[in-house]
Amino acid sequence: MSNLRTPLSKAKGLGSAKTGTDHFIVQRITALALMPLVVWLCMSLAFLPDANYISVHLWLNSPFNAVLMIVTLIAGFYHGALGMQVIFEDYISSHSARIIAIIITNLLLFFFAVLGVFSVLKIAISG
Amino acid sequence: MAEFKLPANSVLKIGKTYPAPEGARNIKIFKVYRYDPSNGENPSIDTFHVDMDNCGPMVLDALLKIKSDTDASVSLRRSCREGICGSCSMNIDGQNTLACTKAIDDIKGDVTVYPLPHQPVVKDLVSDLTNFYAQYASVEPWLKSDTPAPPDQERLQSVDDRKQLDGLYECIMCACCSTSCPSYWWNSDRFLGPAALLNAYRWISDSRDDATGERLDELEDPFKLYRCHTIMNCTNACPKDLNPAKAIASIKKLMVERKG
Amino acid sequence: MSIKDYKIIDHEYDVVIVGAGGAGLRATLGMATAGLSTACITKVFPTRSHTVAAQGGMSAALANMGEDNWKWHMYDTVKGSDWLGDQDAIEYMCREAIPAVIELEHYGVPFSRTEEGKIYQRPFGGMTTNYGEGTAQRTCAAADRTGHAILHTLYQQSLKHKAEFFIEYFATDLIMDDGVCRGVMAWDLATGDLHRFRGHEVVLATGGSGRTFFSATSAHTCTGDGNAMVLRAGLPLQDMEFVQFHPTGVYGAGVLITEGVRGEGGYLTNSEGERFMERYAPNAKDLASRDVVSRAMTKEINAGRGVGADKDHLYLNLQHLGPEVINERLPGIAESARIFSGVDVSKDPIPVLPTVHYNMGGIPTNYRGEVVTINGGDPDSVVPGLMAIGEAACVSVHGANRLGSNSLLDIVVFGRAAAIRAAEVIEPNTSHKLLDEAITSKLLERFDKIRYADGGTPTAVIRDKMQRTMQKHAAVFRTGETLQEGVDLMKDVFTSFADVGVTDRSMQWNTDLVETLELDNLLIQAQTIMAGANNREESRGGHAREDFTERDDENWMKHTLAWVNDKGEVNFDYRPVHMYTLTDDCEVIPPKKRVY
Amino acid sequence: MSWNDKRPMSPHLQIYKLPITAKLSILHRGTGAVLTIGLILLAIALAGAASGESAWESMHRLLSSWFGYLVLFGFTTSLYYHFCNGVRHLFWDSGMGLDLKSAEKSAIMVLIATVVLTVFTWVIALS
Repeated sequence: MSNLRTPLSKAKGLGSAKTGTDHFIVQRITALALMPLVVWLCMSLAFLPDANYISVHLWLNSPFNAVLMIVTLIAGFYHGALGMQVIFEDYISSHSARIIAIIITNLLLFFFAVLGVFSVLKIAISG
Repeated sequence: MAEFKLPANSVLKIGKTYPAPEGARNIKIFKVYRYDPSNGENPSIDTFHVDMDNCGPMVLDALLKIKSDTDASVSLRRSCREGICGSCSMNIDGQNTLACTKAIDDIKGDVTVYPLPHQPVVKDLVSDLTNFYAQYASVEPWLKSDTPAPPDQERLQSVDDRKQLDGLYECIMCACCSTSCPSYWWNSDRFLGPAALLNAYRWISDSRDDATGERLDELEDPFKLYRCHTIMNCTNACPKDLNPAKAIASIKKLMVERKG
Repeated sequence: MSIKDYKIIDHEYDVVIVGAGGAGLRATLGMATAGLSTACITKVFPTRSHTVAAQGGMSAALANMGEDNWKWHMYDTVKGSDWLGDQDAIEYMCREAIPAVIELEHYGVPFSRTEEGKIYQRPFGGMTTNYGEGTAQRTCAAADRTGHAILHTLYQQSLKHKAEFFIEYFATDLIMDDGVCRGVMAWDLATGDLHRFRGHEVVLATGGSGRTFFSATSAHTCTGDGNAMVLRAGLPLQDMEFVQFHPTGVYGAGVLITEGVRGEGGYLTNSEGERFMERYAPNAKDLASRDVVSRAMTKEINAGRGVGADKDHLYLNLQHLGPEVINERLPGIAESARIFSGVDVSKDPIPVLPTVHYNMGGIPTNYRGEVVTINGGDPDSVVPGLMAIGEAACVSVHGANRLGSNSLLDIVVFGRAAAIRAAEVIEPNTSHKLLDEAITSKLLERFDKIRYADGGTPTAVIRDKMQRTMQKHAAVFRTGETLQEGVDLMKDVFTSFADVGVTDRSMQWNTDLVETLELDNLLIQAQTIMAGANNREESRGGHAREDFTERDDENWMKHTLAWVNDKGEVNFDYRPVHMYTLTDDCEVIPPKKRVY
Repeated sequence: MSWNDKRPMSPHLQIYKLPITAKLSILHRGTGAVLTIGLILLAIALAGAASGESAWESMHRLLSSWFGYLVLFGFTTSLYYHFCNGVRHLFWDSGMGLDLKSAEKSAIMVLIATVVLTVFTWVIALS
């Protein structure tokens, strides 16, 4: 950044992106959704009599549990992706590095989200 | 990466130590940040032993005493000495505040005095606030009204509408809040910081101002506004007991509300 | 270092304003919007100027809270001035007060409001209705932060109109060329560069010099730099002996507690719990004008009725007002009292003491803001190229004593008047006359000499001596004996400056040098105050002599002009008080005995 | 923002005495990042369960080791902290509890709630 620019022009910078509120809102909506889901997940896992193969499958064979698990994964990964984006925006100063970090993280999280959802479906449907 | 560590030219050295005058019995130690732009050396911490029996109650009194009695070259901004001009904002005992209203007795142990955090230092406790002022200017902090003012009379404002400005208009622009905010430290080139946002909200809240939509448009930005993560350092630091965190939250709320 | 080694950066503007308090900002704003190229030089960031500390309000006969009339305001101001104020200027100020305050509201000042939504107005000392009959509610207030509200709004308007500021530039001297002011020298603290600003008008809005005294409500920066520049330019200051003591400075700290406290119903008591002001001013009581209250307080203390261990101060009570009034109308002083005297104002009284507050005197000007001097028998001869406004100026609207809330009015009205005048007399973008380099060299020599001063006495020591001498010898009550002693002592202090030592030789933010330059400025003004007080053998307004207890209109209804030479010697001359009005809308208010 | 100023940068993190609100904010961010990793592990675990008994068993063995328990315990604590502090954030976003005293009080409440919920969950899980 050239030092010969006026302080005001530096402060105005790129102007307003007229965005950010959707990010803010979706992060809150996913947070709201996760509140009951987290309680459900923790209690389900805590009450699971034994974490063996059968009991896990039995648990996820229930459509109710499977759907909640899928919703948890979607809301959780979405919430996590939004959160990670904020962290990168905060700490990575280089614009290109920041964008790359965000894209890679998003793709990675998307992959794992789909992996998780598909796995639940497979367990739930195949029995 | 954001710079969590100080750049090489900013790393602190140990400076000089100035003993108390002979016979002083009630001594308090002040560790003061020193930087002299004329010698090209790194900043250092000087240690001053101050005779408290002979000193006013506030940190500013001690700093001015040091300047009068021990080292006249110590540089700091100061003016009203009653907490209204906002000149002597600095980091005292690890928190941003005004030296003129910070009582020495409230500080346990040695008193550390640094310039406002994460700013370019001009000399000693004087930091460069150009960017801070420009950010204030960038929110266009003046009355914008499409309603013509009555020619011979004030614009009317109800007592309740005027109350909306309490806790906002009193800002003294000392920069304690903005320079206490980690988010501002890492992104001060793009995040407007609590002071500028509080002042933006001061005009959004003014019943005489017609530019709320325009102001919100200008603020809606992942960096300008949404770098605020409600860390609350701003509210903790404000020497006038204002609440910038709350003002920013109110702006965010308006942003959401106007979505539908 | 030779003075040739100083690099000088040149600037040319239509107008150059020195100071960015209320007056400087209002002038800057007015001149910038009038199409003049305008530079505002200020040694502190605009919102740090001492206007920010004004609390109670700004007077204007709006009649928002009961009947009022600007002529009553004029009467009060003339009476408050103890008939030393120029009545043409007072008429101008009181009449223009109304549009001026409306204009401020339109700019966005967050005034407190009445139930009808109008600007809230509170009673203030000396402000009456019907020529002294009732109490006027005339002081427009934004809680008890009116100065802050006005100063910040004016700065915001300056930003809106893209005025050009040179912030943290310390103005050192006027550039005078054969009796004409051509510009001003300034030192950029951030870079250490020297700048030469040239303007068709230089407007001094540099405030008062409260820091000549040991205990003042004034900021550390109130060093009257413009006044000193004028004296060094061979021009006189006017009525400097009139120094206002504010009745209610916090005991010890000297921090201001607004007169608005008494306007809202607060009152003073002595060690016997007595509301003693009832004895001194049976009608106005605690809302008598400031000089009257300060004298009464001093008498109470001298009579042994002071409070505290040393019986050396008094109490200001506002416990009875209740938390609601305090929170809504006086939140700032509740905070100040808590911080500086550890008092919860809803439970206990505030310890207070009369404290140096305001210079009625200053650079003599006419009501347009143009600096005047005596020239060949003409007492109103305008100094070309030079204007002064605000506390730096002596218009004279305050005469021998300023009424509370007339200073915020003064700065706005005359800041605006100066802008109007400048727009009349300056053709934008006209070229500047060539300057003789010798003029600049001489100014640089002085700067360089002080920068490298290597005497044995630190700046702080001389300053302390000056402040203590002034405090002791130019107090609320003065006598010929102590004043003469004061004059002699101040001469010694002045001379001791030859032995001043500056330890920091650098140019960037060298506050040691700034304070030494400021001390030089204070010292020369202090001479005019002490010698002026010694010279004026009468009691009038803020100048109370124990050896001349009465006002002497026959011999002393005139403005003192004081010149100081480089040895610190003071010479006097006089200007007549303007006993005429500006228009036929009102009549001259003839002198009479001043009782409240 | 990289420091291309010739003047020194005044110290910040090195000297600032962070108030409790700031410390909890850092913790919120830290636990958020940890939980994103936790989500990835959850997706992997689900994929393991969907892949067949042997895959699940080897994963189960890992999770039942002392190290596995430690990791799970860490995730639970993080989850409950992030959950409780998230609720605090949602209150703030709705305009409540933003004065300093309330924010400090709620900070303590969040810490207590985190401990209680974590202990409660593990008591159930281990009983």
